[in-house]
Amino acid sequence: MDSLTNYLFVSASLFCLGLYGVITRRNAVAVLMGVELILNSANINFVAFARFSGMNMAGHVYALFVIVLAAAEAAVALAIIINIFNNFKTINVDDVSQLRQ
Amino acid sequence: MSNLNSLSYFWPELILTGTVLVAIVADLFYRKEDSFKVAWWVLGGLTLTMAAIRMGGSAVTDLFMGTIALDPFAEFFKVLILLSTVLVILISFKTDELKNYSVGEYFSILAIMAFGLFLMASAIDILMVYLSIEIVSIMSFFLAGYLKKSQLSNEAALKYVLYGAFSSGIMLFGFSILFGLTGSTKFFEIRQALAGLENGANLALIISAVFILAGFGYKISAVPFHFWTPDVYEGSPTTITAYLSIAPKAAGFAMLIRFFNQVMGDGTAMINDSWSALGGLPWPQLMGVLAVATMSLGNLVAIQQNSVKRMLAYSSIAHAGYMMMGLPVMSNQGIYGIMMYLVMYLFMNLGAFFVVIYIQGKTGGESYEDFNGLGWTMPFIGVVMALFMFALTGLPPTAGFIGKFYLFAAVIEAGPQFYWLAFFGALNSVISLYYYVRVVKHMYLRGERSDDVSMPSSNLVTVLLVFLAVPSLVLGVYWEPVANWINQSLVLLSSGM
Amino acid sequence: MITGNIITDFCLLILFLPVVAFAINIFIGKRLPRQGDWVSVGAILITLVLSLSMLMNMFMNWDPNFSHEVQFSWIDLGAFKIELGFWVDNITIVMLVVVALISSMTHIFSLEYMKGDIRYSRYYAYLGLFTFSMNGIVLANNLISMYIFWELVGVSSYLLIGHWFEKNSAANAATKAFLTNRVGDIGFFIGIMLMFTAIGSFNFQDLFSGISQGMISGQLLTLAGVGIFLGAVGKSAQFPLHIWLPDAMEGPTPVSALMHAATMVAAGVYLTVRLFPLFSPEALLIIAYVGGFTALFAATIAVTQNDIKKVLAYSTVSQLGYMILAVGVGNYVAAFFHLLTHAMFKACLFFGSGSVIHAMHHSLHELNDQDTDPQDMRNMGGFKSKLPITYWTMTIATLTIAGVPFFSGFLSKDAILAGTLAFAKHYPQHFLLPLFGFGAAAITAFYMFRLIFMTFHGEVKMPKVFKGIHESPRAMTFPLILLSSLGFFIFYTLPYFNPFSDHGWFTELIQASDSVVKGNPTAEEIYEGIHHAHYPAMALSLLVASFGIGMSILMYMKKKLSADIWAAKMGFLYKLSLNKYFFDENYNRFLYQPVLKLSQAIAFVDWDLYDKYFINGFGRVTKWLSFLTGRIDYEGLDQKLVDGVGRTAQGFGNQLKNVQTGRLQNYMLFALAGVIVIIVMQTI
Amino acid sequence: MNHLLSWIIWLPVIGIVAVVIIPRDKGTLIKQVSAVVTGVQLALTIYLWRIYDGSNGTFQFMESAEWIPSFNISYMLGVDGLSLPMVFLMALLGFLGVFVSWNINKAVKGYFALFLLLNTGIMGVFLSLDFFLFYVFWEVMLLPMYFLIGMWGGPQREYAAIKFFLYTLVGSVLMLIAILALYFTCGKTFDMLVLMETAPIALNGVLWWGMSAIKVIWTLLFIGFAIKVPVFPFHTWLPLAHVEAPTAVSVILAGILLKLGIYGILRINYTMLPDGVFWFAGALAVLGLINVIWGAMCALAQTDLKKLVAYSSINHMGYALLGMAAVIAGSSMGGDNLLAAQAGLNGAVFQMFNHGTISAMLFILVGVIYDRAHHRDIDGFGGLAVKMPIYSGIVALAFFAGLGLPGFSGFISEAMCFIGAFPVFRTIVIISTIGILLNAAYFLWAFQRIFFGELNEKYKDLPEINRMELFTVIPLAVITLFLGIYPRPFLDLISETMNILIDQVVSLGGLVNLM
Amino acid sequence: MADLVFWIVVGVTIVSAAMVVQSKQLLYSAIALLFTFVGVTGLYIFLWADFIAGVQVVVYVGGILVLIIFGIMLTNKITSVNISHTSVQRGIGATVVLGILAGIGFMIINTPWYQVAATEPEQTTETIGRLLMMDYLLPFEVASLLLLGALIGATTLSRKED
Repeated sequence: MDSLTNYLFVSASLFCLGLYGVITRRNAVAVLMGVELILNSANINFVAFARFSGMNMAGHVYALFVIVLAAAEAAVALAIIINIFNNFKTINVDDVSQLRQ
Repeated sequence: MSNLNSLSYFWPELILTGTVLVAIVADLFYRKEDSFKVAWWVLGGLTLTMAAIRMGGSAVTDLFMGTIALDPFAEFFKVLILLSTVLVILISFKTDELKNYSVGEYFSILAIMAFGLFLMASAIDILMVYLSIEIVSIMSFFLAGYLKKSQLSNEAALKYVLYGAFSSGIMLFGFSILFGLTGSTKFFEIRQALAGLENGANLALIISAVFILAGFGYKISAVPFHFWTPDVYEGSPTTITAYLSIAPKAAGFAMLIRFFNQVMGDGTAMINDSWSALGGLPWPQLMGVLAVATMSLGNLVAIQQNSVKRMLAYSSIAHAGYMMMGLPVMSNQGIYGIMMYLVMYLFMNLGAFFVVIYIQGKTGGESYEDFNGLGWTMPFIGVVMALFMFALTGLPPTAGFIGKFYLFAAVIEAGPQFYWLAFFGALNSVISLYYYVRVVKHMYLRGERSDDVSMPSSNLVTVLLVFLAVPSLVLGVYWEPVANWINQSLVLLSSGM
Repeated sequence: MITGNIITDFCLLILFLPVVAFAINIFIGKRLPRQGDWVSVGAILITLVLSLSMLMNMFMNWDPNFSHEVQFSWIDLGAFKIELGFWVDNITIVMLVVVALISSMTHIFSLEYMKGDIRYSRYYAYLGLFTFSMNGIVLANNLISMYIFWELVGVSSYLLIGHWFEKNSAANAATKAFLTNRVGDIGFFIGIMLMFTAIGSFNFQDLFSGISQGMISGQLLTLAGVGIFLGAVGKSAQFPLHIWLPDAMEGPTPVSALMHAATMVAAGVYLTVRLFPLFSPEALLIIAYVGGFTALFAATIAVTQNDIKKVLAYSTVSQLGYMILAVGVGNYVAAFFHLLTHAMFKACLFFGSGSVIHAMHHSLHELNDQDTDPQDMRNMGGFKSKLPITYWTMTIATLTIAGVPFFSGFLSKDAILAGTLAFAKHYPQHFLLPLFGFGAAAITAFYMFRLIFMTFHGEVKMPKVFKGIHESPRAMTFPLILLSSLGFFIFYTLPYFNPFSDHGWFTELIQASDSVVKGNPTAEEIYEGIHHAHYPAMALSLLVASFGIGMSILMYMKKKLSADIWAAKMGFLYKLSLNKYFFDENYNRFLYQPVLKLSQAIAFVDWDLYDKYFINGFGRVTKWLSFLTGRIDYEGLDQKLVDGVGRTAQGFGNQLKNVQTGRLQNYMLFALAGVIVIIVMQTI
Repeated sequence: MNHLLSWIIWLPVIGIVAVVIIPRDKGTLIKQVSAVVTGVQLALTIYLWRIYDGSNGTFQFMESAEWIPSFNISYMLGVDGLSLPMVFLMALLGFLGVFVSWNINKAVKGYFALFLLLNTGIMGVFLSLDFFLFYVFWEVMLLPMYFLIGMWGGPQREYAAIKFFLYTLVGSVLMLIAILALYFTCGKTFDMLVLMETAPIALNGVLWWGMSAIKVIWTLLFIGFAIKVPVFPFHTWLPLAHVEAPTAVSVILAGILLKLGIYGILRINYTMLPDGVFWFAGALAVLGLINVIWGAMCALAQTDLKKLVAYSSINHMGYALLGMAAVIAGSSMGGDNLLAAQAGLNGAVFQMFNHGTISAMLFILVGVIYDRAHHRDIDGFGGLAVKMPIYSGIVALAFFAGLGLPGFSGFISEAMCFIGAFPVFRTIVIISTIGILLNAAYFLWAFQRIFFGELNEKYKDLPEINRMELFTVIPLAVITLFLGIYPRPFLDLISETMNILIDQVVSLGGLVNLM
Repeated sequence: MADLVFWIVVGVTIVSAAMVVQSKQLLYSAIALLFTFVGVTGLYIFLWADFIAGVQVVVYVGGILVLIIFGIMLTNKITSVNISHTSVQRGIGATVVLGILAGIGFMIINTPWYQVAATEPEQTTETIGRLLMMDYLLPFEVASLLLLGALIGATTLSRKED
């Protein structure tokens, strides 16, 4: 267990699962969840690298910032999603894409 | 430099922060109808910021324990960012899209975004890079979705946010690998560590660099990370589209140059004429391919648009592609070209967008047909729009030509192995002629001379257009001052201090 | 005595007076009294006087080797220089007189003939232009000015043939004449270039000396000679470029007399005469065959023509062929002699035919008859009584052309035939050349008398018309009389008086010079040969002439032999001859039409294929690419393919679809794929 | 006057300012102002012609000023025997063009402003000695041309305008690449005089992708210029643009714009890439041949008179190309035949000038008939010579000049081109002499169909050519005739410059075989 | 023992992450996401990152996840919890992602990672705090501006315009 590569593989799996979620999910919230997985995977990397390079705490700080920004981003994203729903729930649109019609 | 000492070099940003706060507070005191008055506060703050930048001298140092750089290069981009922000704020006075909204926050957010862009231009720490990109992105999301009642705007915001989160996630993963390889977040330490890496780390280096490139590419909308661009550009308020097509792009280029020069390059740029890529990786050719792909795609898709706004959106991708031509040659001349192009592009592109905004207000549309006969009914608008179009095409004697000229010059100077790049660049400017001239065609060749001639309704419009048009033309004839300015700005902080 | 500078001045005057008249008439002619004809007539008469005085001078200062050259620098680029100028020798002077004389006669004749024409002043202007150009050719001392005036002659011919351009046939004939001439001119020009490239000068004397120094020789010289000769083929209507001359008869008859009989068409002969020294033996042989063949070939066509002018036209072609033949066999003095005599009698014949046509025209006009062709000999007959002067002068001219002794034609023709005979004697393999010559002589005698008989003898074909026929006014008969009287041998043999020998001032003053090409016989050798062949040739020529005249008398005067039956007997040949060997038809079918078709095809390729598909193809490909890129960029890979079923089953009616992102995933997928591609590219 | 050349270039800009200021309902005043401005410009060029020292073929009346020192760009002007005739021609056609445009009534202001701008652009190209300046002027021409064709043109004007624009832009961007390549390989300067000295040496032996740099630059430049000439296969913009453009613009197009291509090749390719001349001369001759024959054949098939004249331009430019190719005759490879080189090069330049006057005349005349009959279908007329004797006379004159009749200047130049090229490209020249015949064929055939035959009843009331139109044609006719009879004034003016040019090509080029 | 726990944590993380991206029910995805977050927290603990682990629990589980569930609820009728959602381009998506995974895996194995042995610190919070106040002061302050901006933006967006 005390091997860097183990953590890296976990993080890589998370990263890829996140990517997979992002590119396959049609629901915006689900896409957002995928993004969270990606961010988590990056964080695992940061923390793992910090741990195995002599407790380089810069990695921890980085992870901390990522978590904070992830929260902010999630909030913003959800605000936008909810806003869309609020504004248009009564409008019956067949497809979301008004753009590029 | 230590945090405390750094403060005295940090005046522009501090003023900008103050501006944000003042704007937010001021907004509380205005009723909705008067909310645009916030803009004056912001404008005032931006002016002060500009003054602070000009007074700041030309020190070259790092600030705040090596998180951001203070150098003429950053200063150059800050000036560009400020200029475009000011212009966009002024243009925003004249747009109809924001009429039904309270716009106090709009201006505050613009100011925050400008702040983020400042940081992008000067970040020398991967944490700072990530943070500044996120500030700019998040503010852009809001601005793109500012028209809450417009479905297009909402969609734009949604797509933007998801795409933005996605690409910043990938970039972050790249950063994490880079961190793992080097154990540091600071550019110069990273470079030193990278220089000492074994060959076996090359794959990791490549993967991390490409992932990071995804984040930067997303900001400058380079192929294949450009997909969000057209949707967002079309859905956003046109003022924001104009802004997005310039300021973040400029900052993105600043960041890209800095990163690839200081981290992935040998870090000796701005001393020698050219630098080499780290580990002898074939970055230049790859960048060239991306540049060609970007400009070609932007142009090709722009051709088939029926809306001038969408056309401009796609063509802004193409312009990013032109600017990217300056990257692969890895020389001062290349960066010089990019900077020159950005200056020229600022005026002509903002001008074109402003005309579109104006026409939207007049005719309620933004398709080519809405421009029919415009040259006859609104001669002033027609002339300046034609000028902007020819400038964007890159025909002499307009500013656009000078931009292209310097880029081509950089590519050619780099030697025959890059001639193909110049060739494609040239070919693309021919293609772009087709759709730019289409606007001119609709303005002049369609429609008849009419006696019902109207001039712009307000002086601000006239003044702004003149302010944008005059440089678009004059800089095409005499640009020595700009050239000198860029020459002086071509100094990057090149090692930790 | 006229000395150098005065000769130069005279030549300048002779050259430029007509062009001044041209300028005056073209710009203000219509506003002058009498529409300015007096300007032209005056100018040409002065020219005539000047030329005659030069001729007199030539006689006074008996000098066979007289030569006078002046030139000025026209183009001077350092190395590349062109100098234009005059070269006056006895040939020039004689030719100047011929041109001036015939031209003056034409001017005078036209006073009546063209009276009342709608473009009267322009007609005179063009005559002036022509005289100018012709004199230019005569005086030229170098190839370039020769070529310049050569072309200008073509233009004036174009303008005059097309004088009545309302008639499509005239317009066609004009264009045809110019273009056919240009074909020859191309050869001429190539010849000039070959010469210039080798020798570096255009001047005749330089060319001669250059060739004698061997700066150009062998095949190249032959080629150059043939090229230059091609110019003569065009202008002198030699086979196969003869087709324009008969058509040129669409022009006013005086014009035909002046240009298409006496002077312009003779320019080709004049050219070969002038440049005789530079032709290589091979080139001369080609010249001889072309000339000989043309002489016979055109004669066979003339036999069956019914249009009075067409007969004369083909006769002209035939006679020109004679001259060319003479040049080809080296007897170029004879060629020039024939040129001289031919100018006189053929001009006379044309004026005569003009007189007849004029009379016919008036008569028909009074009858208000638009349909009858005034030039068709089948409508004539018995005009002898009505047009006595015309008849007698034309008869004299006919006798001249037929080669009857005591007339000049006999002398000149005899000289040519003697030359061919001598040539064939020396080179037996070229026995065809004298055959051409004698055959043509026989046929010429035949058809010329046929013309006279059909027109002036026999029964009256159209009595009504006949009634209205009147002799032409004095302005027209005067040239006839003058020119016909110049058909007597005496004018050419003075100071000697021997009707059977051409020995006289002409042969003494105009002496053959040696060819500068190695391998050609010297003038002396040629002269010797001719001298020996003189009597046999004379005998033979008398024989064939009398045979031709006899046949003609039998057939058309005595009607002992029926022309129709003979025509029927000859059948195919008759048809060939009547239709001019179908040259026009075949040219049209195998040359003009294919070229036109080709041009249309090329234009089609250029505009409807190359431009439309290839050039615009770039645009189209760009658009197509743009569409394709747009598709990929918009739609991504077709979602139906990737995940079609699930989407259609579940995609609709979902509350959340507003928040669904659709193609966004495609974009991201592409971006990811791009990342992979880039990584792979970087790693490899 | 110290800044004579600047005055010549910028005078029209003063005119533009005046035209823009004048209220738009005063159309006649605008026209008069334009006439005065171009008239003064013409007077200046005549003065320039008179004081130009023909015995000294180098650049004269040079002006030089700093412009963008950081990129070694300067404002540098000069005139020599190559540019002087073109400058004169432009001034003349610009002046006459104003009168040709006298009946323009749609947006007079814009028209004349653009027309004057075009004038400036073209003058600038001919007079600039700084490569950058040259390029800027080169492109500046495009804009007014686009508008002039697109706004005042015929039914297909939009298509014609954009096609012209795209076509020529392709050429000019390639040219830009070449210019920059020259700049960086030859000592970072745009100064043409310096480049003429350094480029032949600096590029010697430089290989790019295993190919000689000279070839690469030559090709890029050549395509740029060839499109303007236009050399087959880059010619298809021309018929369209000519047909759709208003008369005065066709006049400028045919009279001047086409010459820019050859001017560029002579001024730049020949002086800076003399080795390339030797490499390319054969191809140039072949292209000339193709232009001659192809243009003539296409012209022969046309039914639209203006298109016919347009194709005749392609045909005529072919002769000039042949003449240009002759320059290699002057080298030891070409047999030290200075004669031929002089004849060819002078002939080519003379041909440029002559085609300028002759085709201008032709287009004006086509415009005259189009104004009256409102169509240009050759077969749609007939017998007009009866109704319009003066007009038909002048057309005849122009046609004869066009078909290279001696007595008109076109003959001399064509003959010189042929004579010059003959020693080196014998077969090609012999084949291309067919062009002489085809020339005559298409012109005369067209003439016959329009003016001969019975009068088409439709046109029995067609008015004769008027004084204004006559005024525009006669100067051109006089020049054509005068130079046709006595070409020395012209040739003496250019020959020294041509000698310098030949010397440049022959002494610096052809020394090595290009890779 | 520790190994077993480690692998269990890893298993939970990855399996639940797979469920997040696979589940047809949006709410199930959200719940699976909870387990992922918890798993990641576990990993942080194994990595001696106690502070980060704490923040992870508080912010992710307590904040972001709740936010997401709110989002799901708000955008759907609260009564129907059974929200199905679809996926697109699974096949090709999986291919691409597997490619990336292979690439990263290859990289992980082959790269000579920079490793330095270290002892477990008492706690990380203090060091992190010092770093934040010293080396990363500017990002720290800037982040506050970002949050301010996000706040303003989010309220602007959610505010009902009148």
